[in-house]
Amino acid sequence: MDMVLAVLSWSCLLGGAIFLLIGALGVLRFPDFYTRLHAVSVCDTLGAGLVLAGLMLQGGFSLVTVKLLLMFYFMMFTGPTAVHALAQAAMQGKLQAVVDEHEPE
Amino acid sequence: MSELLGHYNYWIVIVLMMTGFYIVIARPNLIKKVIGLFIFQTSVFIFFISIAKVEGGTAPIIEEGISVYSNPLPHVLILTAIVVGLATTALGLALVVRIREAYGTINEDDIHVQDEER
Amino acid sequence: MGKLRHAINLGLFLFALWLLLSGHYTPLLLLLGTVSTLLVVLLTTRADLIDREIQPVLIKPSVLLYWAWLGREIVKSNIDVSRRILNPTLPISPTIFTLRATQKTELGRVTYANSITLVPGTVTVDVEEDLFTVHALTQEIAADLKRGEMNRRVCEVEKVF
Amino acid sequence: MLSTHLPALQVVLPLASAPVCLLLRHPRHAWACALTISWLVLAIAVMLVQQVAATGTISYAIGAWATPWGIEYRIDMAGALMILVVATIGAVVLPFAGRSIQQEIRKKHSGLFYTCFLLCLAGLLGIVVTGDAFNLFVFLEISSLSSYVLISLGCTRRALTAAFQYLVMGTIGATFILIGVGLLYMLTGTLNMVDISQRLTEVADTRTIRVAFAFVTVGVSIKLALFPLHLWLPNAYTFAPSVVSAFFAATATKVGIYVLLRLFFTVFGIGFSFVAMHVGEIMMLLAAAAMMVASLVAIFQNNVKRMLAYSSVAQIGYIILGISLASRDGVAAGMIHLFNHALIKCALFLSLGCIFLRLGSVELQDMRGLAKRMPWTMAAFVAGGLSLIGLPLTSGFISKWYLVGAALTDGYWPLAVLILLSSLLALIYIWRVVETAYFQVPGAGMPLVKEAPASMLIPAWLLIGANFYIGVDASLVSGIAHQAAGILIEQGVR
Amino acid sequence: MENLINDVLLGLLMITGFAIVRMKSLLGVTMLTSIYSLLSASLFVVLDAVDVALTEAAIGAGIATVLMVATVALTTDEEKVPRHTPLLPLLVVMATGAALIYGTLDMPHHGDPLAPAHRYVADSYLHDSPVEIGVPNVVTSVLASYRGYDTLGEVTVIFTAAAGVLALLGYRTRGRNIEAAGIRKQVVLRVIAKLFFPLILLFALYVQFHGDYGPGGGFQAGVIFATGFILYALAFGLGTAQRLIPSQLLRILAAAGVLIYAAVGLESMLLGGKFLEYRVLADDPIAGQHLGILLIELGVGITVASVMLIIYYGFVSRRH
Amino acid sequence: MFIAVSSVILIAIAVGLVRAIRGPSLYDRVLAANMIGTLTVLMVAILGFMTGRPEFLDIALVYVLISFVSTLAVLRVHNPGAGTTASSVKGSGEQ
Amino acid sequence: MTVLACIALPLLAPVLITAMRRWPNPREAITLLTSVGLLLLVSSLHDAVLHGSRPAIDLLEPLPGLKIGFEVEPLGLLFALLASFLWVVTSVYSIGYLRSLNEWHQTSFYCFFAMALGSTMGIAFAGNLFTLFIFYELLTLSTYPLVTHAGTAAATFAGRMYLGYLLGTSVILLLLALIWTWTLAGTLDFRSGGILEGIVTPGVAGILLILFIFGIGKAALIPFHLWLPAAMVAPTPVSALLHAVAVVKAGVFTVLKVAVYLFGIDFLAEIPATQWLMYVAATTLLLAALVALRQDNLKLRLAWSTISQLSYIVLGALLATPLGIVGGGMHIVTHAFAKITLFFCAGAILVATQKTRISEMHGLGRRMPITMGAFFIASLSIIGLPPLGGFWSKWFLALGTLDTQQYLMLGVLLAGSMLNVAYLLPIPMRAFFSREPGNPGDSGLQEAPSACVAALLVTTAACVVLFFFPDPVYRLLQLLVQG
Repeated sequence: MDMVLAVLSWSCLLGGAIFLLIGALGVLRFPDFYTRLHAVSVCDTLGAGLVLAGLMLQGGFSLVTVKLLLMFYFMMFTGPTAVHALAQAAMQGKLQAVVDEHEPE
Repeated sequence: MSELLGHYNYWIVIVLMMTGFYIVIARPNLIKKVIGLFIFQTSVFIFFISIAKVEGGTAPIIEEGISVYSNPLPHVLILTAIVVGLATTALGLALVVRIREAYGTINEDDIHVQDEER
Repeated sequence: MGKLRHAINLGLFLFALWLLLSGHYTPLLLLLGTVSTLLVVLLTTRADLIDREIQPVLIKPSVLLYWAWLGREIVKSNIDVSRRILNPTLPISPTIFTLRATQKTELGRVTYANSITLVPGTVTVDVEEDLFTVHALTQEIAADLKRGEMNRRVCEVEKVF
Repeated sequence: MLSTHLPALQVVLPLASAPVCLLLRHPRHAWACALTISWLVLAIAVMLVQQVAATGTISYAIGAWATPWGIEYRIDMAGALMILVVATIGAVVLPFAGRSIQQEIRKKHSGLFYTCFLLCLAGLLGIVVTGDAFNLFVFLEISSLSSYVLISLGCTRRALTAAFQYLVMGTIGATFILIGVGLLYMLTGTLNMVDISQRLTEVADTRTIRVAFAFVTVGVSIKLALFPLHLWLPNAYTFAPSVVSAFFAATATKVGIYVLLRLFFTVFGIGFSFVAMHVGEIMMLLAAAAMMVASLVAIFQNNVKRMLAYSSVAQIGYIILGISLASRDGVAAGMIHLFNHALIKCALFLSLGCIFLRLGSVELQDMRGLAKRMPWTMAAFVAGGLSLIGLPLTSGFISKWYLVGAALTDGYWPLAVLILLSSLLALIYIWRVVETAYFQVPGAGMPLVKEAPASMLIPAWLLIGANFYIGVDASLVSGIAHQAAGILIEQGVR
Repeated sequence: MENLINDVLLGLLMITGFAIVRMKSLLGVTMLTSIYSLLSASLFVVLDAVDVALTEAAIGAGIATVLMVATVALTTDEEKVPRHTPLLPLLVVMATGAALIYGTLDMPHHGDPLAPAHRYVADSYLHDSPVEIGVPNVVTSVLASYRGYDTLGEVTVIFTAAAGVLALLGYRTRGRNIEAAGIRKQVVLRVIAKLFFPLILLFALYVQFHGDYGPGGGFQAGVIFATGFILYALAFGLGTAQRLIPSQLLRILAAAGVLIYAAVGLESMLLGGKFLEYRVLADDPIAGQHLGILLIELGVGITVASVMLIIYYGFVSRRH
Repeated sequence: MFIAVSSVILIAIAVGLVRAIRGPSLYDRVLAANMIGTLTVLMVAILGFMTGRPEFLDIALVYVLISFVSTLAVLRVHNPGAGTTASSVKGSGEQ
Repeated sequence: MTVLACIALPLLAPVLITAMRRWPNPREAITLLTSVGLLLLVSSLHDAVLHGSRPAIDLLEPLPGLKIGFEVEPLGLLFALLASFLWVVTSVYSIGYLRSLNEWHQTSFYCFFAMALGSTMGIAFAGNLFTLFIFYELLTLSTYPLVTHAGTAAATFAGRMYLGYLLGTSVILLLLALIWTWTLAGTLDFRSGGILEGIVTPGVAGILLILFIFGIGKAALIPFHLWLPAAMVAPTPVSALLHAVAVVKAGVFTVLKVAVYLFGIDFLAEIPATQWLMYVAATTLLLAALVALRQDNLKLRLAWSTISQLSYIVLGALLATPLGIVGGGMHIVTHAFAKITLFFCAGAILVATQKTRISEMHGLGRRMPITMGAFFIASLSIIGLPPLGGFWSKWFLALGTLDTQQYLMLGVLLAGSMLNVAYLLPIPMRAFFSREPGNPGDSGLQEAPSACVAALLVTTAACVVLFFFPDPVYRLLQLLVQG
């Protein structure tokens, strides 16, 4: 059982880390600000979530897990709010978006 | 060689400090100066905290089963110093705001020019 | 009258949170916890923030259900976006469009807006009454969102608020 | 019972009353509060001096923690002299402030002014009495931050840039000190100055300690405006409110010098500072340069406040010169001049404050024929000026006497000549003012001004009186200074 | 292996530092500064300085960044190219750096447990603090008790800063809520703020009162507490926030914190101890220490929170 | 294992840093800073576990709150009261 | 107590004078009364001193061992007597002078004049070098307003020069020497036989001596002499009393005191630097006389003459022999009377005819016979011809040179006297024997106000009397050199 937990936790952590990295790469690679926001979302959601989940599995059932859960909860609220605020501010700051002209087929 | 291994850490911190110091003395922009001070001070804090580190130690919060702790004293000092740094930064920035209102610029050279004219 | 109940609810919730955070259950800290809770409730009241929306609703089953659904969506689109990040040959076609939200409460709308943002590939750029401006990474994702499933689910959840 | 707590009260009293001052809305009340406190502080200082004279060095463990673990307050004779200077100037300047501030600072800021003033006072006193290297840094920052605010309250916009300049340089200085303290701590493991000095003997011959010494010295030198690092001072003094200039000129840089003394003698010891690091030679060179260059620059200033500011830089050179001799006579001479110059400069700046009150300017050309209109003010200025030049029967003469004597005793006769030459330069710049005020006719458009109010004249004349008294009977000051120097040297020799 | 993280962080810091030197956009510089601060906070965690890390994050990445942005917003964003070549500064910096590096040569190695710094005073703090003070977090016990006087100084410093900002920028009260139009659009922000406001405050109080057991204490708590109100001001407008905590109240609170601290010191004096000797505050010395630390941390927290708000409001309300 | 995860996070931070330096707009930088904030939080949490003292999660929690509020504050302080012009921008965005 | 009174009286007189500033007559009466009172006070000390007593009083002690104290010794008494006597005369003279020229700021004139005299008394009675230095500086400061009295740009400039030279030399050189002596000897008291002998090597003593001699700028040795001609912008009574008597004599007086009481005559003779300084004095003597020859402005010529004459005294001191000292001391007195007479004459000419240039003084002897007669007599006294006082001082100086085999110096003395003849005698000659080219025949009497004339008659008489009765002066000086 412990073994399973350990494996699960490690794979969560590693997966989370990889998603974090992917998100970061997205932030680097995407062409404009608005598209980069999506990459950040990757970090904020799956990346962070998996890492925290992995840690929760490490911590077992204790106050530590509660704190991690609380952290997760916070992040799920703060992340999108921050991204939204950023997007809104950028829009109001007249930052032009690169938009694909074609209508979806 | 052992010297290098034992000290390169400090050297990097010194480079950091000097980066901040350079900004302070080389840049005529007042905000940049304040930021330079901030970087300078923060790097000094890192220096202190590096001093406090004990190999294999952990945070100085006493707990059963842990015997090696890092040095708490520099931490205390730096806590105080951070606050001092913030106070300095806040004051500096407030001054910058007022200077901008009074001179219309925050460039040291322009301010000198205006002062000379008077 | 409702306010008082909400305030008490908030207080209880906060005190529970304190206990979870603290981990030290000495009389002094419990006392301090009580005092802190009361202080925070007082301040929140003074700040005029006590209303329906503030009550802790996260633990109701329908909400949890929604979270689960959202989680799945998130994972899916995460993978999609990740592929597009890693593989430059996969095209992106950014688009901005407007969306009408049908939730009745502010909290509902915010839940919807944040859910949109939370799912990678879509970001709520602006909220004006019930009109959302959304930026999507690709046209497909945009089309997916426009189908309005999320809107519907949020409306469901909203009922418990 | 209370008497045992005097060292703590000395600092805590102004520190704790500063917040109270902030809450007092009416400028009058804030002033009264600050005034009362400053007089209490003076009373405590006098009692402390008596205690030190009677029982020798006082040590007060804050929180009752034994020395290297807790923070120690430590007052020896030199410290006692310093707190006396600071407290006296604070107590003398505040009555003056009442009227001067009313004119120079907006009403809603006067509460803040007194708050910052008390904070600055507390900071300066704290620097002097503390025996802990890091605590020194904290109080240095309290005093510096409040100084920045006080300077920025000056009535022209240049006060802002002056304050900013000071802030930047002051912070660099403080950070240097912090680095130095860190290095010291690293090799000694303690922050108590006496303890450091004891533990330093084993590690003194390391590059780290040398660098620590250099950094602390440079940092403090910025604070005390030692010659090439003085650039902040002229602007700060020129554009600060009159009271602030007077207070700073008499205390802030002096406390910096005191810290330097502590470092050289108490912490590092003469053997390290002067023999191994040759700080004596370097300081001597800089001091000599300060005396000459700053005095020369002062001659060409048309703003009298600025002139006095440069003069301060020069006078700091004198004091440092005395210290750099590292002999009992030299250090004593430096300390005597420190004390005397505090009185003189404060008096001079106060009389300028009177002039500014009436004239709204301290430009030389606006002061033509002023002696007729403001005879008492100008007389105070002349008296102070003569003292600055170092004419006999003034305190300036006494300090010059000791300085030259010390320089000659140690065989540095060119220094003696330089000291005298520099006082000749002082003669020139002071005389420019005297000539303008006494021997020139006021221009056509000059306002008909009245003599300054008594509340401002009395403080200035009190200082002038003290100055003349010392000129006539310097035995007290010189006695204290020699005793203090003796202790310092003894500590330093080890 | 911690060393690896340490080194990488240092490298990142260096990159950030150089970027700050080179960058012309002041807002960009500000953001980089925030990142710098965040990175150094992480470094502090790696180096076991958790209290410091908490503070640095709250200060550097938090309030300081906001102040810098506010200043840029009030002034200008672009940095002019310096007129003269920075040869002399470069020289000074090189000399200073060289001196420091020279100084490190005789320093004990990084992390050397036998370094004198760890063997003397610090060692006895670690040994004696649980017995003498009974607080697990040695940083707190040193900060609040052994070197409690420094902390009084620290509170005073921050109080001075508040006085300075008040003097320089003043504190303009918003009569009408002129940002109302802008606020109405911030639905998301408003709702989230409503949810988070009590949480942040509670968390701040948690940090305040658990400084004995973990990282935290009055200072960090004060900053977090202020953060709650800043969030409130962001979401509901400055005017609303100012009505919630009027300026006079802030002044009183800022002063009160310092006074509480000083009063604890004076009280211990009156009870026959030295200044700030907490053990005389209660019959049991340990209980006295606890009480003293609790009270002074409270004072610190109150002052810091109100000062942060004074400073923040001072900067933000400067806009006409 | 922790070390691997934290290394990856460090790399991610480095990548974010590049974006922060490159800009080009303020918003990109804030975005990068925000992301680095998130990454730092996670790293601190992991470090807590790594050193065997997971109670340091408090720090991570504080980071979350602080970086959230400071991001918002930076945006709001930079252009306060903006929003009156939003509709026109939106129009241009929709074409 | 008398000593204190001597110093305090003139220093306090300004208070009364200022109080009376609205009423000229009482104001000047106070001046006169003060001066007479002072003379009486000083005279009262004479007998005691002559009988070997040394009334002394210590006032203050600013530093341990460093006192402000007074002691009456023969040379000081002589100087004090001289100054206080001449003050009475000058007071009378200045009343006439100022009133007839209708000068401005007369009150402050009298005030500062009295203060200057007070300082002179302080110098005369100083019990140690420190006290002397204080009053020396005080004298400079109190005479500064008198120099700049005219208020013109030229006066301001002259004032700067005055202050610069006098304070400059005293602060840099004299004070340095003072402090050095203090650090070496631990005292600055004037003691017979000196305080430096046996403490310092002749080499160091030489440096000290150089510092002292040049530091005493009031002695107007080249190159620190230019202040004296510059100071001639002052009103004539100021030039007369202060710049011919009080100030410059204070300088040479100090030189004598230093020579006698700090170095001691014997020790002085051992110092090699003495010889060199003697050459400087000799050079000054001759050069100043040559310059005086070329001056057309009467007051300026007299000023240069003063510079030259002061060097006689310095020379006398540097001869380091009792005869030289006596000669120098005598010359202080005789030159004072003669030179003040000359200045009085110059002032009288100005008051009566508005003339300041020698080239305008053709035939003046007919219009102002008394004045020009007095001028003639005083000139002879300065040259050193019997039967005038000036003879004695030159006589003793010459003896001094012979005593020390300084034959070169003897030559210098004689050459100096020749030059005196050359620059002084042509003036009365021209006044009596040549006619004004443009205005022949106008020979109506046109003397200055009687106060002026009376004053100059008194001093002229004194020149003569001194020849026949040099004894009082001589006896005091004898006391000095015998210790």
